[in-house]
Amino acid sequence: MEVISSIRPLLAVMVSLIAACLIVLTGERARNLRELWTILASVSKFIIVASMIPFIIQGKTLEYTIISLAPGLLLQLRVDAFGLLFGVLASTLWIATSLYSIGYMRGLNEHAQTRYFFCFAIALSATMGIAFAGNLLTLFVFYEVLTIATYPLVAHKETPEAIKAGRKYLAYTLTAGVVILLASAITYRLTGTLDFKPGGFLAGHASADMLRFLFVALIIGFGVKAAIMPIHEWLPTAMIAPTPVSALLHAVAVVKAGVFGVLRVILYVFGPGLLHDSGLWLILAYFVSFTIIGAAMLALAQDNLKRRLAFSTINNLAIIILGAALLSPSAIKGGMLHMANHGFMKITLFFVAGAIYVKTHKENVSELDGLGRQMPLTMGSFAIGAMGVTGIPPLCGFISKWYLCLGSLEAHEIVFLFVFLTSAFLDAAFFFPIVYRAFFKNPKEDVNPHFNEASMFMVIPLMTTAVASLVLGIFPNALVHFYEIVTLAVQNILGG
Amino acid sequence: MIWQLDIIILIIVVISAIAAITVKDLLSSAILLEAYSFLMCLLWTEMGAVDVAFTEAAVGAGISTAFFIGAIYQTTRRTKD
Amino acid sequence: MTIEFKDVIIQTICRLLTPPIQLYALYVIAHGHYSPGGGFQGGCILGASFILMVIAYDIGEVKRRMAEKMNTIFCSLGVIIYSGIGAICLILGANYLDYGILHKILPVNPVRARALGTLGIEIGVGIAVMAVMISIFLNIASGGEHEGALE
Amino acid sequence: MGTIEFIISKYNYWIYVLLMMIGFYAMIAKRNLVKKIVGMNIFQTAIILFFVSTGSKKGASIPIIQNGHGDVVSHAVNAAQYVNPLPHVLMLTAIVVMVSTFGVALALIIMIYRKYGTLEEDEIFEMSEILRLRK
Amino acid sequence: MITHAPILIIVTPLISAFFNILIGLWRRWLCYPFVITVLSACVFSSIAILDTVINYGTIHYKLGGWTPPWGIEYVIDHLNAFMAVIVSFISLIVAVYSKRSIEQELSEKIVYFYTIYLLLVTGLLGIIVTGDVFNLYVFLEIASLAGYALIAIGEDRAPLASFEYVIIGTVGACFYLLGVGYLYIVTGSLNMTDLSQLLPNLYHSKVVLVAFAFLMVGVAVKMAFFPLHVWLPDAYTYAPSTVSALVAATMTKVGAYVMIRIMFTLFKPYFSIELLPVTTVLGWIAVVAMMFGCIFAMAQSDLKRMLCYILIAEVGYIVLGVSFANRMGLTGAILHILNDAFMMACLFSVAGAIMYKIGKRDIKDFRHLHRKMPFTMAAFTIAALSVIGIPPTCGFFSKWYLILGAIDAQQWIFAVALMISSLLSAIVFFRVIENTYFEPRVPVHAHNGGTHEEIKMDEAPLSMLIPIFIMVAGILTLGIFSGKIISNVIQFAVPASF
Amino acid sequence: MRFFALIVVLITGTLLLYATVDMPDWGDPYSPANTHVSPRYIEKTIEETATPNIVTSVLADYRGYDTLGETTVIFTAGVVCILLLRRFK
Repeated sequence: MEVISSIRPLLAVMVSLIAACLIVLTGERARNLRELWTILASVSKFIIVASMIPFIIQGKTLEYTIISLAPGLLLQLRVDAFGLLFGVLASTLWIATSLYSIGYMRGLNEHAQTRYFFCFAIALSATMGIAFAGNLLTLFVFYEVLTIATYPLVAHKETPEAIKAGRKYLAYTLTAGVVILLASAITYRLTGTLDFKPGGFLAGHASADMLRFLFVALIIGFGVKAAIMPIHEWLPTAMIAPTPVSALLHAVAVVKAGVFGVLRVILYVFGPGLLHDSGLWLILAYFVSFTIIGAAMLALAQDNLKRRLAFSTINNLAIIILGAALLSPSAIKGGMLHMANHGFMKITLFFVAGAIYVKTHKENVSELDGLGRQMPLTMGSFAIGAMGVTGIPPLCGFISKWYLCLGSLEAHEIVFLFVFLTSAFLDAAFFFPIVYRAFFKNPKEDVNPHFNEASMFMVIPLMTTAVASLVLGIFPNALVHFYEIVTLAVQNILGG
Repeated sequence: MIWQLDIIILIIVVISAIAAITVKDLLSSAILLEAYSFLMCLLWTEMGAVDVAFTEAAVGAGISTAFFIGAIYQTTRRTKD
Repeated sequence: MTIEFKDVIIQTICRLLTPPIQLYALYVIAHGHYSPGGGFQGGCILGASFILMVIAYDIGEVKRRMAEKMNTIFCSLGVIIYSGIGAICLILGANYLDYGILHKILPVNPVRARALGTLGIEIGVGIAVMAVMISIFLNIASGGEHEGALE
Repeated sequence: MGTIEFIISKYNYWIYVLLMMIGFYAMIAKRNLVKKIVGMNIFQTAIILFFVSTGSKKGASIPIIQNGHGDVVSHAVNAAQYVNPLPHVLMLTAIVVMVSTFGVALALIIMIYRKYGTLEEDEIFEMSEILRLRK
Repeated sequence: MITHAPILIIVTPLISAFFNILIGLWRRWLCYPFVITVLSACVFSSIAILDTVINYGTIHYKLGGWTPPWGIEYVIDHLNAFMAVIVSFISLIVAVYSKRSIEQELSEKIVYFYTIYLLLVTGLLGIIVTGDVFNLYVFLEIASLAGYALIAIGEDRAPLASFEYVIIGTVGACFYLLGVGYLYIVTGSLNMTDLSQLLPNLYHSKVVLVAFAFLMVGVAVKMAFFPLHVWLPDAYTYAPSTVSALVAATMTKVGAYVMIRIMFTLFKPYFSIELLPVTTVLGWIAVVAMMFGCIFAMAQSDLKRMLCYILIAEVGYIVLGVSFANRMGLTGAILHILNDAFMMACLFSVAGAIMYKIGKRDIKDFRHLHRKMPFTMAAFTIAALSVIGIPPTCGFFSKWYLILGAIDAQQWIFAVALMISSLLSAIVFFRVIENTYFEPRVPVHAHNGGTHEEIKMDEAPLSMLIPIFIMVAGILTLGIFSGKIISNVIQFAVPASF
Repeated sequence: MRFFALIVVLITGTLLLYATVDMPDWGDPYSPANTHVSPRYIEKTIEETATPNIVTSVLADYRGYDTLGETTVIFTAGVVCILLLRRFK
């Protein structure tokens, strides 16, 4: 594997950091200019990230060392296939989200918009840093930055509930942070390095007990953001945040950062071999299966649309982790693909929820009767997203779920196949009623039946992402070569 | 160094120290402290530390008592313990 | 606080005593090489002579003889003499406070130069201690007002 | 070694410990601020006593060389003849520190008295609460 | 002149303090520029020393030209030089910061204030560079006296707090002096190098044990280590903000430095680690200090008092690092001295700036402050994140090394305690941040953005903001460069036997 | 409070007394304190500093720097008193 030293990863991280500074300096006085910075940064970030794709597909690795902290411990950015997958996902969706945010924030005439865009840009920087982190410490550094940057976003509304949600979010994630810190410190002392290595670097360095402890600590640490079941509580609460935040951060950046961390731990720190030998994978798999089913059940019970989406997110995140935990090639491939695909689909759903809220101030599923006639584009996109998440072909959700099911067969654990299937069934059970209500049910009270969409700033992004999830379903390798990247990553892990 | 003399002075020193912290009048306390310092001077002279004794005589028994009394004039003589 | 009470006897004795006390203080400073004493003790006694004056007369009397500004200047002057002698050693090329090097500017051998350097700093200490003692006493005894007397 | 010799050889230290304890006790237990300072003075003087005791030698004289004018060594000086001067030097410094601390503490006491009109710790706390409430 | 840099770093502020009075009597406004110039010179010479030490190793400077056990010697190794840079730099920054608030609080006595300020810096630097235990005492007293005075000129109960500090501080200094006396009576020496060579034969002597205990207790008072911290909250709360910024950042750190010196230079690590259970005891007390500090900080409504308790917890961190008695732990402790100096100076300066501007320091009164003083509050936030230990601020990196130290020492409880206390400090600081940035609103359906009352930006003066931002920049960059700092300086400061 | 103070004082005192057992006898000319560093001061003061009063020579020359510190302490005290108490009209 060829390693090229390149400044591109750093640029990708810095671009939104610089944008954040510009946003603060511009401030409330010139709002258009401020929004221009956001859009410029998102586009240029995407271009930078996209420019790295060819290198990766050629099997090279890009690397940039920021500074050396200690022997064997660098603050280092390294772009490999898996990291790039996440980076591409986040940077692509940021463009959509920034457009959408502008529409949303202006539509509601929100307060403290400068702070909002500032924190958003910082959060994106951190996400990019997480994606490109070359070792556990770098990952942790950006992980904590992400935590702090998203806290004001969660508490953005500044109502007592929002502040409480912010507190809860902080309590969960900071606690997770220190657990990760302890675990990575121990790992560093055991191995003398923290650099991610496809296939893991921990093998042969620790006793079985220590391995178990480290595994639990790291999974819990990253699992908080990935909302694994007993420690998921913050995510539904955090849905109080403005919708773009829920969309990008709680469907893509934050929770995916958690999942990304878990996958890094499973595949690049411990490695499939070690996990398989120690049998830890099975425990994790069962645990996650519980989350899958449990979250889906809970989603059924939610009336608030965003809360329902949140539980669906928890469900899907667990599916991704389960894919990785099964350790078979197809399962890993499916998990990684699902990470990307789920991002596109879930962001569509959140965008829709936001658009509905901006237009009608409705938040609950039971109020959506007949909305399809008022907002056909929006609700149509919702239907696409919902079908995708459920896993109906030809949407992209199908591909990833197919690989996941295949993977569970490869792993010779039929029980997880049933988990996947049950989950898909439950997905259908909690999504289709919404679609049905919107399109086929007559509203109880008088609703404006005419065509009345939210602003174009909102509709275009949500339709784009809906279309994208369709395109990705048909051509999994379209545009940004997701499929190829994933295949490469799996090859590296299992071959390495 | 005559230890009998020494021990007598030491005992007086201890007594004046205890008196200085127990007496209920700050002015008396100042004077007792002066006595304490002065007895210390004797002790040190007798141990051969003439310079220290000289300094203590000038400072402990002289200047700092003056400070002390000045401060008492500025504040109060009263004390509860 | 104004003075109500003036004792002629005390004042006269104080007036008579002050010059010998000051002379003795100077002796203590200067003779510190050969007998107990030195800058600090001498400075204290010098200061005490002024304190005696405060007790016998009032603060105004002392301030007439030693203005407050003058006193403050003396405070720092004394220490400047000390550290200045050290700095001169530094400038002459030796380590700080290495008086031996002073023989370059004094017509004596290095060992004698050390004794002279010692004398110099004793004088500095004496001045500083005297001024500081007066200053502390005046401040404490008058509560910072610098007027009136002890009754 | 007999008991008497033992006592003689150490009593100086014991007395200094006693003095130190008296001073220390006054510093932490007395409620009057001036008494605390008195205790401080006793404490510091006790330490000086200890240091001076470390430098004493049986049968030695004060640390001033006899007939020693000029820089010519008139006779060989035997260290055992003179008391150890180093502790004395240290203690000169300690005395100066003592009087300086004393002065500063008295200045503080005057400030406190101006503000609260009393020097008793408990009364001061009461007064400060009253002043705070008044604000 | 570079050979004389070790003494210049002390003598420059010392002589300037004397001249400062004369200058002040002549033209009062000259004091401030004079002090800034002097302290800049100090920073410059301390950096020169650090550079020399890095390139040529330990510097020995014989004062008065006398060879060590007889004369006083300055021994400057990596640890001293590092500390000197920290102290001189922080004091320069705080001096720049002091201009406006001192003019406001002490218009008459600026001259004397700056004189004492310079003397305090001199005292602290003197403690750092000296290689003689008694000389250390003398400078300790200079620093303490100056500290008492600077604290006493504060507001409200400042004189009383200062008096308490005088009493406890004197006990500490006396204990230190007693320790020195006990060492002297069995060795006859006062020089640190000499003592460290003489002491190993006497490690089983009761005198040495007691001396060690007394030295440690004396130093613990000065660094406000847990059971002996009682003077600190009052003193630093009521002190003028400039002063609390300076003393909080430097005084306790210098105490910690002296403790490291005593434990690992004066006594050999063998004594402090193996012969006595010192490190275990220290570790447990440090854990208690951390918890105590954080929990008490939570209970405070006064910002400065809250910071005081945080400071107590931070001292706990440093001591905990020392108590691990291994390379990583000590590295963390020394790094934390640096980081904490910056963090505390920044936090206290921010508190001062707030008080200067709005005259209040109760956390409840901070609402909307981020709109009135956005830069100040941004600085506060960053410094607070650093205290909590969020990367990439510097606080995280020292915490990282502390945890590595705990792991190396196999002290799992201490590692967990480190984390719990960092979570507790997160609660402490996010309470303030929440209070400042978020205004709990009534949940209204239609958001009424822009209708809340307009609050005009009213920032602290530039003479305050610039120093604050220099410190913020320090907080952000020191962490990143911690690797370089460790590989160039700190790893040599740690005893070689670790 | 008094009881607590008494305990602290007693502990301190006991520690100090405990240590005196190992101390050299009072006035012992051969104790380390009297033999390690100080003999040089006594024997060389005349030829090195021309000052018969050993205390002065040590104070102002051998350990002159301590004395500078000492003078600074007293200077500090003076300035402190002015800073704290002096009221300028």
